[in-house]
Amino acid sequence: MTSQEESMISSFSPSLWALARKRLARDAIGLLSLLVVVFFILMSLGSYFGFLAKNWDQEVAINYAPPTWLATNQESVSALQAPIPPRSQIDLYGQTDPLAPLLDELEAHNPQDINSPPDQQKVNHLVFGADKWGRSVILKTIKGSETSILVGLVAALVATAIGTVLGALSGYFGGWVDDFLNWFYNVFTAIPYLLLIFAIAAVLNQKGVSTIILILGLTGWTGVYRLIRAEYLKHRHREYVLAAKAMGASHYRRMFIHILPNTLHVILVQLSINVVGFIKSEVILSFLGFGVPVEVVSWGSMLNEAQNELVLGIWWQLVAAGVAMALLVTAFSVLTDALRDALDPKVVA
Amino acid sequence: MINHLRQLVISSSVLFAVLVTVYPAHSAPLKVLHLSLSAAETGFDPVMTSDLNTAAIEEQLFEPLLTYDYLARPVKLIPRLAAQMPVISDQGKTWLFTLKKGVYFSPDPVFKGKLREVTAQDVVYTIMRFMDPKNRSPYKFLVDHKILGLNALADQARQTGHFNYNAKVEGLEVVGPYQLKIRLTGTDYNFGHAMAQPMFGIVAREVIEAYQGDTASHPVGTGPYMIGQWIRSASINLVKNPNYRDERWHFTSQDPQDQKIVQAMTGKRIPQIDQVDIQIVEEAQSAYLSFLKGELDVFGVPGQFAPNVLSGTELKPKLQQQGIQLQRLVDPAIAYYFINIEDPQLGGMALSRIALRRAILMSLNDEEMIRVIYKGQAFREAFPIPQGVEGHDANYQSLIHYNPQEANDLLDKMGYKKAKDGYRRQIDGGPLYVKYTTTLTSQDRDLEEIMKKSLDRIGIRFVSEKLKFPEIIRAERQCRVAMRLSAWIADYPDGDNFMQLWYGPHTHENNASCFQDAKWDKLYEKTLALPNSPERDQLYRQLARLLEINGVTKVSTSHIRNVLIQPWVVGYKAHPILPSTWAYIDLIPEGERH
Amino acid sequence: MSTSLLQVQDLSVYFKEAQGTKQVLNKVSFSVDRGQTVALVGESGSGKSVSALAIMGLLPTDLAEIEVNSQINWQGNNILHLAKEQHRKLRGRHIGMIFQDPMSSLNPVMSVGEQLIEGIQLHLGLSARQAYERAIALLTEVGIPEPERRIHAYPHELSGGQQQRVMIAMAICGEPQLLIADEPTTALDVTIQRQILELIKLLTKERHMAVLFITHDLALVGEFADQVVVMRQGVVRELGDTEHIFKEAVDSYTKALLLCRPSLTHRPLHLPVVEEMMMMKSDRNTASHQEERQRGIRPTDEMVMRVRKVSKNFVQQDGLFKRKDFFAVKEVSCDIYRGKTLGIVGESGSGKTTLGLMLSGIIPMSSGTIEYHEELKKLEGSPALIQIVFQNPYASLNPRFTVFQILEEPLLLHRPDLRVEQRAEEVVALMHLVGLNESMLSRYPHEFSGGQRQRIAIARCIALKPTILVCDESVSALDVSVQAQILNLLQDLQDRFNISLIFISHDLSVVRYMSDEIMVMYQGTVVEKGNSDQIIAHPQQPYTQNLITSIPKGYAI
Amino acid sequence: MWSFFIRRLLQMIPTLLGVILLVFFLFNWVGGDPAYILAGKLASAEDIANIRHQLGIDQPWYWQLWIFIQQIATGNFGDSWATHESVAHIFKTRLTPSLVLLIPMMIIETVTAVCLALLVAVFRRSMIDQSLMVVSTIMMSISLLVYIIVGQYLFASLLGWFPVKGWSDSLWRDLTYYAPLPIFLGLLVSIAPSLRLYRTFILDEINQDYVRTARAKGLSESRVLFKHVLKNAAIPILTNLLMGLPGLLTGAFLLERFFAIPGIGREIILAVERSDFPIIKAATVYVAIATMLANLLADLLYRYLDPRVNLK
Repeated sequence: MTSQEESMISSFSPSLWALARKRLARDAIGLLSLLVVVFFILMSLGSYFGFLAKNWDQEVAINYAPPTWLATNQESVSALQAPIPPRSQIDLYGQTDPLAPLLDELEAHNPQDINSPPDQQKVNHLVFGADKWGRSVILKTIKGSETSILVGLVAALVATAIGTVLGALSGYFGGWVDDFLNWFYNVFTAIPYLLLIFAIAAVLNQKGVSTIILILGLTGWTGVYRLIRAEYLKHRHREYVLAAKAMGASHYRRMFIHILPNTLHVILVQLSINVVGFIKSEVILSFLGFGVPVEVVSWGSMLNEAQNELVLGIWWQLVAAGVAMALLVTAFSVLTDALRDALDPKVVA
Repeated sequence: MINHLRQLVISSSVLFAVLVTVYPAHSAPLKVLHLSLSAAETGFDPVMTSDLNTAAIEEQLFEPLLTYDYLARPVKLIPRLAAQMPVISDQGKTWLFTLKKGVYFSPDPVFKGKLREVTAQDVVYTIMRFMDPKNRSPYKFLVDHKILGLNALADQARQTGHFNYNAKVEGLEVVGPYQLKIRLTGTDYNFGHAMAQPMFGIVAREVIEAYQGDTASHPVGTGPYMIGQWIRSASINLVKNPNYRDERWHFTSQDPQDQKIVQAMTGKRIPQIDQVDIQIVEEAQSAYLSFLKGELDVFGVPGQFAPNVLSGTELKPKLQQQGIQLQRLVDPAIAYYFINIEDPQLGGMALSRIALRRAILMSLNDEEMIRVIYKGQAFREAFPIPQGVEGHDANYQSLIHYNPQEANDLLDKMGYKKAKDGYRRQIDGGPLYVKYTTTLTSQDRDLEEIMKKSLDRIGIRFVSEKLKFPEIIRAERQCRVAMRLSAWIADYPDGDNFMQLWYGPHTHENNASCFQDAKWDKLYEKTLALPNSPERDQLYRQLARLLEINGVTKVSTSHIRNVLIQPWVVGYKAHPILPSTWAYIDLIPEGERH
Repeated sequence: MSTSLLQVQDLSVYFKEAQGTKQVLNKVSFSVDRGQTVALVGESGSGKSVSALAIMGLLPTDLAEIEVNSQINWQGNNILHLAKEQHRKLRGRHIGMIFQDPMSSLNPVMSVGEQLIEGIQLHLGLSARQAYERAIALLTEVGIPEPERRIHAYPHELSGGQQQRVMIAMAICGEPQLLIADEPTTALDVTIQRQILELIKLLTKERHMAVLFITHDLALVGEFADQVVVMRQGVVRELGDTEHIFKEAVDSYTKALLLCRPSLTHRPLHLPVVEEMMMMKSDRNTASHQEERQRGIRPTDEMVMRVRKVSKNFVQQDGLFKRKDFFAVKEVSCDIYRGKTLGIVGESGSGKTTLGLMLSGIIPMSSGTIEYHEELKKLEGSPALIQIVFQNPYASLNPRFTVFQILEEPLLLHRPDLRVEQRAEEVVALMHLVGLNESMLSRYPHEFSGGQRQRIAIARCIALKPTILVCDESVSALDVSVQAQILNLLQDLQDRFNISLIFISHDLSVVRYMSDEIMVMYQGTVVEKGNSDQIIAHPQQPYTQNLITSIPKGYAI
Repeated sequence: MWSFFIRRLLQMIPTLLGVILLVFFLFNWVGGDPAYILAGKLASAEDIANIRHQLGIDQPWYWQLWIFIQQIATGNFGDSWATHESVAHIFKTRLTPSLVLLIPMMIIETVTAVCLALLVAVFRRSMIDQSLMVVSTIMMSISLLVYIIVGQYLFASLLGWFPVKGWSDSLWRDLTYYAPLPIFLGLLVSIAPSLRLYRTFILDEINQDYVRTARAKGLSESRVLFKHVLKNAAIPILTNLLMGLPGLLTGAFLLERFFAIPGIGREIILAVERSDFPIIKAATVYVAIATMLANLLADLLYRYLDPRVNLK
């Protein structure tokens, strides 16, 4: 791309955005939801850069410490280790331990080796309760927002990018390109979603958060593809594209400089629909066992932990993760609707 | 609108609930036992059975020659289809079984309406089936290479593609219509346990041949029950076998707590309950709530719900008031950590590697795991043979204790230095991490968390590998699993069933630690020639100690089974080995409960 | 009280918009007497349709607001004060209405009969059987052939003219006293338009029905209307007998409207433009005094493009494996001369647009040859040779580009030697050339009017100084007053750059005005070709003759 | 009409072929080896080789693929490796519970969503519209897992209005006793998106010219809405419904697992856990065919309902 083309791309946006901003500003609910989404994104950024919930994995309370306002004066159950019997008293049944001399030496130097350290003091209630290990549910929810939002956003970007590029090629060129990509699309949509998840998960073979993103991205592109293809089918015969052709604009230029900006509202709306869908899907992936790795926490993993806790009357983790998710997803959906209206080219300012 | 809808749904379901409760009053009061299983059955051909849930149902459909006494603890073998205990001679090499007379198979179209009696030939056929390659029996090992001449027949079948069931086998001699002499290839005092497994329930040849290829859907046995309604993977309904012989409840016990059972049940005809309704419920919450609602009669509480049911070792008062009973018993199983001796990072018998493994095992906090994950429904078990299994040693003291401090010192001393990232490297500076293998389930996620925490304590990097269960087994057999918390449940209550897990020649089979040590193997082989005796016990202790010294294994826990019983269930006693005992209990019919 | 059937008095309507409200009707007053045909004439935005909808009570309640003093009296009663339900009873039974686009105005998933019978039963309370017979009778009356068969047809299975006939049948099925016809012929071809107008005329006479005829085309109403109401921007400019309006119009806007449409008899150098005429205080008739432009090909003219036997066929799937060829354009030959205009005229489906696209190289030809003048051979395939201006100015500009980007693009693509400032200068020059201000460069297409957009589209085309410019229905979507401006602009550009024009239109008078030569097309083939004045004056082919007689003649003829 | 139908059927072949290849390679290369679990706890290497031979997974891949294609052609997928039950029988028995759950759910969902959508379309931009939209957005935002966990605990256990779980072989009892709670919980998540979608369909139609014509005819508002608008909006609604159906078949696995309903989704999870390829392969092929047929049916329906599209 030449610098001029870049300048063209960047210079169309101000008006698109200005227009959208103007329309959005009139939509009170849309604005409120925007604030909520921004709040969550700031929160997850804060957590990502370590300003927030940095010590989320510290076990500060007893297991399942209740929220403060529910706290009873129960004794903190201190989990004292049983004292270790001196090795010398253990019957080796005639066998020799090659490590014995070494351990004797160590124990002679460090008497504290013989007895394990005393348990650290833990509180017996927390602001919004603690999880199974005694970690703060609030901090966990904040930390979880980082993963869930990251997963949702990046996976949505991946899915939307795949869907957009394939849809653009398919709709723009038509002919055998369209036939082939359509075939590919049909194959993908014909396979049951559940099995597709299993299959892709098996291919990717569990590598952590990136796996989840790829599973969601690789299974979620089909909807975008269908819509973008339809948009391109519609636009490629529009007079402005024909005019560009008459002007000698290349395929690339017509596809991405001319048509793409005109499908941007569809792409953006699909993107945010996907974000919402993927944040929710992460819960199901966790349920199926393809969740985040242990050292990471997400809302999906929290809800799955909470599965067995509700019956025990430990509702705080379920509520924290559930409410956080519902709030963000609702705000995002409302924002999507507002965005759809704001970006709709049919509605003249 | 939504509210409206809900009301509609609720009112309609209330209406039908009424209909449903009214309905049974019209028919004769049936005694129906309601139960749940946590995983789907896999079909009811005993020779192909591989899981406990299926075995539990087969225990009621089929009858092996022997069984375990309902009340006796520790468990004791008693005759079932056999008329009396087998006569063992020739240093445990020859076993003479005599069958009960007048034992008939449950009705099936194959018998064309005639009664079909069990004979010794049926036992021979049943045992032969385990060696037929076509049946690919998971419990083949119980007879494999054990019966004279039988393996030759299997080899022949593998070549010809056809198993000759008519062939005479030296080790399976029919002495008379009701007598059978089994000759073993070597001394085996445990052969009786094999013959007590539900998989060895006797089948009829003509039935198996009639349903060739679909035997799993047509179970025909001699057990007290037979299959009624069956919705695959969802619900199985057992009904009384009309051909069941007149068998009376006759168990005795010295335990004063059992006297009530004995009193209530003695002399009653087996079985008392008309139908057993078993539902497959995979989600623990569903099963648990279902029991609380009275939809289930007997229920093993999943560990995670124990705090709701128990205070300490007692049932919560609220449940006690409802008349619910609690029975606690120790599963004849162990959970144990093993480290792969062939693993390039952790394996080898060099002192530094032994120290590394010992340090890793010392970082594991079993107490925390019991408290947080198992909710106290497990206890620290150091010996590889669990309670209730012959060879168990209750006084055995572990060499390896939770002691991260010392583990760290040990690693420092051996030269596993920490790099900038805070994690240790190999002595030569190479990469060091523990690749820990688990499945995708949420329970295993808890174990992963424990493992990660433990390794962090001693500065060793944790790497997780999640595989499906069959994949784990494959990886273990290929000695590719570096470390895992594995579990082993007794196939039969003898220590050998556990100790063989570390036997060198079992590498690539079920010795997942791939521990091959000449000294250990020699000691183990000595135990094989011995019956259950103090001499063998001493050898077992030495074997267990050697596993610890070499850092191969740390036995972690044994689990407590908490069984909840509804007040209307009579005569229930949880059994550690028998997969199901439904024929031995009774119910107060629904109409007579209050 | 007057005896008027309908009397509109001081009707003022406001539309709610994002920023406050906007007045769309300002104290509009007129009346319709029994049996009378009143034409409501005005360009887009004049408020004529809003008036009609207000009478019908069909203005969107959440958007439109009618001022309280307004009155719409139906037989003396103010219907603005009626309850919703009451007003509904008036519709169909007393006032019928037909709309501009019959295709979209009919329910696509209900058969013609269902839609018709529905109305008959509602208004006349007939039984199903009777209603069916009534429907057949009505269809016969509006001139649908084979009504027993067509009554089961779905709207899309009928031609545009037939659809409009069905609409008329539906509108009169309740035997109303007033028929409101909102641009009923605008979407139709001229020949069909004529038939529909004749039908309405006939029906009103037979049924003694009053008609409120809404149109943008003043010439159209001359032959039909008793009264004319001229509207502009929500205000009634002039109102009176048709004769009065056509012969001695007082209002300058009315006069301009009458003159700015090209006629078949005159060809002034420039068409009169509404704005200019309204500015002029004087009363003189500019058009008649203007010099006539001379058209026609002279032997000395230089041929730039020779088109021979050009065809375009599409393959259609027919049956399981069979395919069928469909010729959109069949063996068309023509010559283009430097600085001259070839007019192509034809009704919808005649293949004129396909031909235009092929000539401009946007779609490939199926067969045939196009040869260029020697000097132009090197330009073959280049946009500098031939450019095209499309019909719809709203669709031909990329809505996400600023005007600057739109005009910059051809330069960017084909004159890479230009520096950024040079390019900007060129763009400004182009804007001036088409009569736009450079201050508009940073705006987006949606901020412009239709005429302005067409100017931008033309500026984009001439950026590369093409030899030939194809104008594909380039003025059809514009109001007459704007149309005149664009035609003038095209004339100017042709004069200035000696561009050859290929002017495609369904409007014979516009084509005649612009062209030296005319080619008449029908169903993909050329029917007649020759000097433009000659063809209009002495058409040889019956099709051409029919086309010419269908043109509305205005009151004068 | 027939030529269109046959052409569409022929077009399904390449798609099916793609599905077969994708599934075959995805699961055969990385799907795991069930022999190790089928062999039992104490099997020897020889036993495992025997099992692999019995299952045919020691054959070269092209041979296995060929067998797979043969199985599809004959419709006989053999027996489940885990249970020895015939695959056809498994699907026959699992299909009914899935349908007993899905069909009422779909009907209630559609009827409710269409009624609500009409309501909000009539009162668009009013308080009713906006509040219903916000409520439905919130309902959509909560994970089905949360609905199930909380719903089962609350309605079945604490309040005791429904059974906690279960299934019977009597259709009537399933429908009236076991299915209501899962259906209700499923509806909580599925009504909202349908409502929002149908609302846009109906709004699209309400702004069409023919609605104005119908009003100009003097038709009452309810007739305009139910006769004219709904008839047009029914086209996208019904095609949308039909095309979503096959996906639902496997999509209800959460409900099936928690309420112990022997449906297809639960069976598939079980099969994947057990590496039971005959079931996985059959499930994929069956659902793929169902999807394609549903698409075809949707197309036919679309063409049937919309006279503008002619069948060629």
